[in-house]
Amino acid sequence: MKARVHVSFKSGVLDPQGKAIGLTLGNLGFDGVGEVRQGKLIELELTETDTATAQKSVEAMCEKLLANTVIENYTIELDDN
Amino acid sequence: MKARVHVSFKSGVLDPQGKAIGLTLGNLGFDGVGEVRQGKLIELELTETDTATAQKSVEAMCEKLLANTVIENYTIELDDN
Amino acid sequence: MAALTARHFLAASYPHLPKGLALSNEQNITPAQIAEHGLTTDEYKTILTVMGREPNLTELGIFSVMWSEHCSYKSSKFWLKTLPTEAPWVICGPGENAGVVDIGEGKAAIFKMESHNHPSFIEPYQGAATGVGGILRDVFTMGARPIANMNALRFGAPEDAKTRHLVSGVVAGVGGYGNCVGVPTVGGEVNFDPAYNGNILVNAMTVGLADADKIFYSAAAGIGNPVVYVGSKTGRDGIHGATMASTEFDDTTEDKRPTVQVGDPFTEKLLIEACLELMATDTIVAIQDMGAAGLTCSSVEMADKGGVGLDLDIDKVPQREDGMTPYEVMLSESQERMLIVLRPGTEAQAEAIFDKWQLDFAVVGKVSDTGRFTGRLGGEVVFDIPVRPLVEESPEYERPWVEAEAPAPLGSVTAPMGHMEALQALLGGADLSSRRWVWEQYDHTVMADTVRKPGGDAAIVRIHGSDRGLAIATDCTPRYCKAEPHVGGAQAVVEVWRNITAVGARPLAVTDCLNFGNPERPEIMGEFVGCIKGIGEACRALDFPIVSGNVSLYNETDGQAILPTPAIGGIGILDVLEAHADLALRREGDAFILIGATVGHLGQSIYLRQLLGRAEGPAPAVDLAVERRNGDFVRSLISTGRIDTCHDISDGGLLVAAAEMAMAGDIGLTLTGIDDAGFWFGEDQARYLLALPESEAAAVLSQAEDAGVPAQTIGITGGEALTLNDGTPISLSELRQKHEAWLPNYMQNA
Amino acid sequence: MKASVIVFPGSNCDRDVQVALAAAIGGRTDNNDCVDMVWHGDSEMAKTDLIVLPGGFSYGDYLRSGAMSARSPIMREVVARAEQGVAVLGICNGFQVLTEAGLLPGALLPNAGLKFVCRDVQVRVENSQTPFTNAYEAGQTLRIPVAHHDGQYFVEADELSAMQERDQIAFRYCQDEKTGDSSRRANPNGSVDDIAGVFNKRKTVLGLMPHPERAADAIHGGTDGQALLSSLVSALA
Ligand SMILES: Nc1ncnc2c1ncn2[C@@H]1O[C@H](COP(=O)(O)OP(=O)(O)O)[C@@H](O)[C@H]1O
Ligand SMILES: [Mg+2]
Repeated sequence: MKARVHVSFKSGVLDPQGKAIGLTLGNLGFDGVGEVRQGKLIELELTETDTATAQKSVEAMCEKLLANTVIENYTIELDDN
Repeated sequence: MKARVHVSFKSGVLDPQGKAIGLTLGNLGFDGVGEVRQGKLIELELTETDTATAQKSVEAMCEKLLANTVIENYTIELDDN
Repeated sequence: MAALTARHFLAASYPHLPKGLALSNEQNITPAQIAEHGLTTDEYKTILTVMGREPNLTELGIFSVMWSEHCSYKSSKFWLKTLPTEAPWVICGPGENAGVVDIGEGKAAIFKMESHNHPSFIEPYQGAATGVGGILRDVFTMGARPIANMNALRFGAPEDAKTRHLVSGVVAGVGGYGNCVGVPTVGGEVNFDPAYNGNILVNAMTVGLADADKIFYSAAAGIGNPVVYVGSKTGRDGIHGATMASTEFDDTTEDKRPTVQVGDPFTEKLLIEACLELMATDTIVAIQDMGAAGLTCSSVEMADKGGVGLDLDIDKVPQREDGMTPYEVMLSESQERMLIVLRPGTEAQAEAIFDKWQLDFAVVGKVSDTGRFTGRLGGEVVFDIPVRPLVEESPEYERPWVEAEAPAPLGSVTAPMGHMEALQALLGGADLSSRRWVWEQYDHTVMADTVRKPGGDAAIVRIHGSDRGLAIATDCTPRYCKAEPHVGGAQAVVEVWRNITAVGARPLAVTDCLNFGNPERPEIMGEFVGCIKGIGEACRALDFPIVSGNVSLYNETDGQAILPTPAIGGIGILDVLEAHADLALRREGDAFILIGATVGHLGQSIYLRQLLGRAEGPAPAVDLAVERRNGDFVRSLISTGRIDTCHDISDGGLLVAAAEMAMAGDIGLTLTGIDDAGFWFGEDQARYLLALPESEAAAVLSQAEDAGVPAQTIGITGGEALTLNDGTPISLSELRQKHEAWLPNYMQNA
Repeated sequence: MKASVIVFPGSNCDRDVQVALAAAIGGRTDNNDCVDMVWHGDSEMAKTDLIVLPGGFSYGDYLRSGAMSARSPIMREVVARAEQGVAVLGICNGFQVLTEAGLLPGALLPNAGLKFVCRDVQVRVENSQTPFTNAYEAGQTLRIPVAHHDGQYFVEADELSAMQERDQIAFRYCQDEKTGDSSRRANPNGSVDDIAGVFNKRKTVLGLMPHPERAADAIHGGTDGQALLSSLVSALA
């Protein structure tokens, strides 16, 4: 099974990378771009085949390592085909 | 409209971050984790309302700035609600 | 139309070739494949002779990388042999991974410079980063802990659409790698010129420190000894154009075969620590990093140097991807890998160290007495090449060359503006503005031994745990090399020597990185030959031998070659760390003294180029005896503690150098001299500026006279402004603002 | 007095801080009896008066700076010792590890300028009543180098005011009076409230971005960082 974890800054946290991208897109002549946010997408190959167990285990990985919940949110997507 | 751009290393390219995350998950006792890859997820707010035009414009952004096509691939998802 | 095979092609000249292939390749090599591997028909004929049969594709790949310009030095070898490489303090000259010099007290300095030009143009961040990674490995492979990095960068015109992006990526890449590994980047150069628009230059240098009696070499020895692979896994990275020759070509090829490698400085840091830990044990027979041409080049060099054979078991090579062919494994340029020959029975001890650092470790083969380089996959031989001829029969060309035409003498020069205005324009322009924006992105203080950081003449790092120091500098003035290759080559060496001298250190030895265009063009070859001759003469005259180096040719796009750029990196020793000088003015009321003769040579100067748009005239003359005399004099003043403030005069001339000293020390200067642009902005060589207490000036001047060294007082320090011949003063803060502003402003839109 | 320096994979200031500690504690840079180097994979540590998490790029700063090191086996022991009141000092990457490990509040984000920054900065001592800062005067300014890519200190507003009330701010970036160079921002990374270093509530744990061990010897061009180490020696010896 594959897991995709999306980690992004909480809304109150400044995202300088996203801001810089927005600015540069403007400089490059791309109009109509509003807020830009940059997050991480972590893709994991899992040997686990049970979705519920996998979900639990990836949640634990997020809490323990993949996200810093002081500043970040995460969402998990599992893909079992 | 919202665009989500996922930028990741091409499959043959070394992903040092993914490698280190995989190693640490193993050290933390998470078994059954195979390959780990870390990419970027860039979320953009667009004023454009036409999907086809938006798709074109985001593709141009990817080619020009968001991805380095020498080593990276990108995929685009548009969300118009 | 069926392609003619090479066999058909060559049948006439080699009727005796054995029929068929003993090895696994079913297919005959086609002329197209030969061409795609960058081999000429004649070179292929030599391969047939060496092999005594037709090679298979893997073998062809091995020959092609070993005989590439990069690995074989086929165009440059002939001329490189003319360089002086010996001195009593040289422990190991060119031929190993890096040069080694004795620096006293049982220590050795190990250093080398290398180019990563092409990859950096394609992908500036990763190209530059892996360039730094590669040169670090060349140095720690010999047993040294890397203690300083330098970087010599050349970019296209600032106006060129690509330049800003390249500067941004290269600088971030150099920093990204060196900072993470924890080696301070203490100096370098940045030039801009339209000649580099299509070919930037990224030259990186590393200096390391080792015990003089514990240097590790690369010659394999001991029949049956295990050959061990350590570091990162092998992927399909950097299998260049050569892969085009592969037959399995499909839609996914682009995706599978990145030509640019991604560096992993974290793994490199672990590899340094693990290798140094292993080196402290008594287990290593020979060690070699995998750089260009990866596993192939490292194995062949180790076998050849040891006069032995090497058997590799391809299945054992740690691989990152599934289904890699022997061709791919052998030609991959994946980063952060090393090859080691161990003493028999020490495998477990070595493996434990690499396990501790969580690095791959695999016994991949053994040293053999066959004199052949053999690879097996699933027990079957997939390549089998005699080592000696693979190395010794490699092509060597004495390419035709023509001497560059001597430049016409410089016509009259009319000053376009007042000298102070000119100074401000120069200090605030692309060529001479502050490079702080660059070096503040480099960790230059890690290791806590940096004594003089970037921004001065030579950088100084303390030799850890001692009261001595190493001075390090890199230099080259490509516009001089273009105008007069011979003079320019010599000038690059003397400028390095002068920078090391200006901090008070004794110059010891140099490394070079010779960047040129296409050597098959006689005029480019002429530039190469001219520069080499100049370098050789200067090194000889200054007892400044070349102990390592690198050649990068074909820096050319659409027939547009780069300026000839023989970058020189040098090191010197400070026997007493305290007794060094710095360019920053330290006291008010100091006498300000000019050492060396000022003719006012404006040919090929920055003044002429920037303010008048003219690249004309001869380069400034280099008189090696005068250089030596003036430099030895200045050094003796510093090492005996008589002066602590010194700066050499180079790009931009006297007034620029003086202003740099004032800005650095935040102390003003009042100068008096001839009212002539040549006097203030000429780039005459062999000159220095000193500041010392007024009370001691007379003694120093008379000492200079005794030594036959031209010296004159041209000003006095003090105040907060720079004043010239009673003109209107310019405040230092205004000057500094201009000097510091150009690069950050330019890069703002990156 | 005994200090312990934790070595993570990718630490690169471990030796630098060892040398500075040896000089501060034992009077000689090569006197290593007073400094233990402790491997991140160990789960036990000998008795120690001070634990130092050095600078560097542990795990390459991949994922987030300090994130992976904070989960090392030795960190459980570090947390336990910190709870017992053993002094813990985190410098640069060590500061990042301490926030990731929950020993200090807040987090360190990429610099606002998105570039690595290596230069001398000026910092003001905000609280001199701690084992780490007793050799300084409150309000004193120090010149110390920074060298980091992820040094932007962030903490939620209410937490920040609580920290201010508890005197948990150790150092703040401030304008360089000497060169008066107003073109340069005093705050090199965009940290909230110009914060360069913070304490835990008990003032037994300090994390800071500047590198005191790079301003500890005359050859560094300044020794303002040395007093931080000698504060510890006088408080803990
Ligand atoms: N321009 C040069 N001057 C002196 N020595 C050189 C020069 N170019 C290469 N060498 C020497 O030739 C040897 C092979 O160089 P190179 O292939 O660049 O080394 P590596 O395989 O370690 O990357 C090295 O010992 C190098 O020092
Ligand atoms: Mg090498």
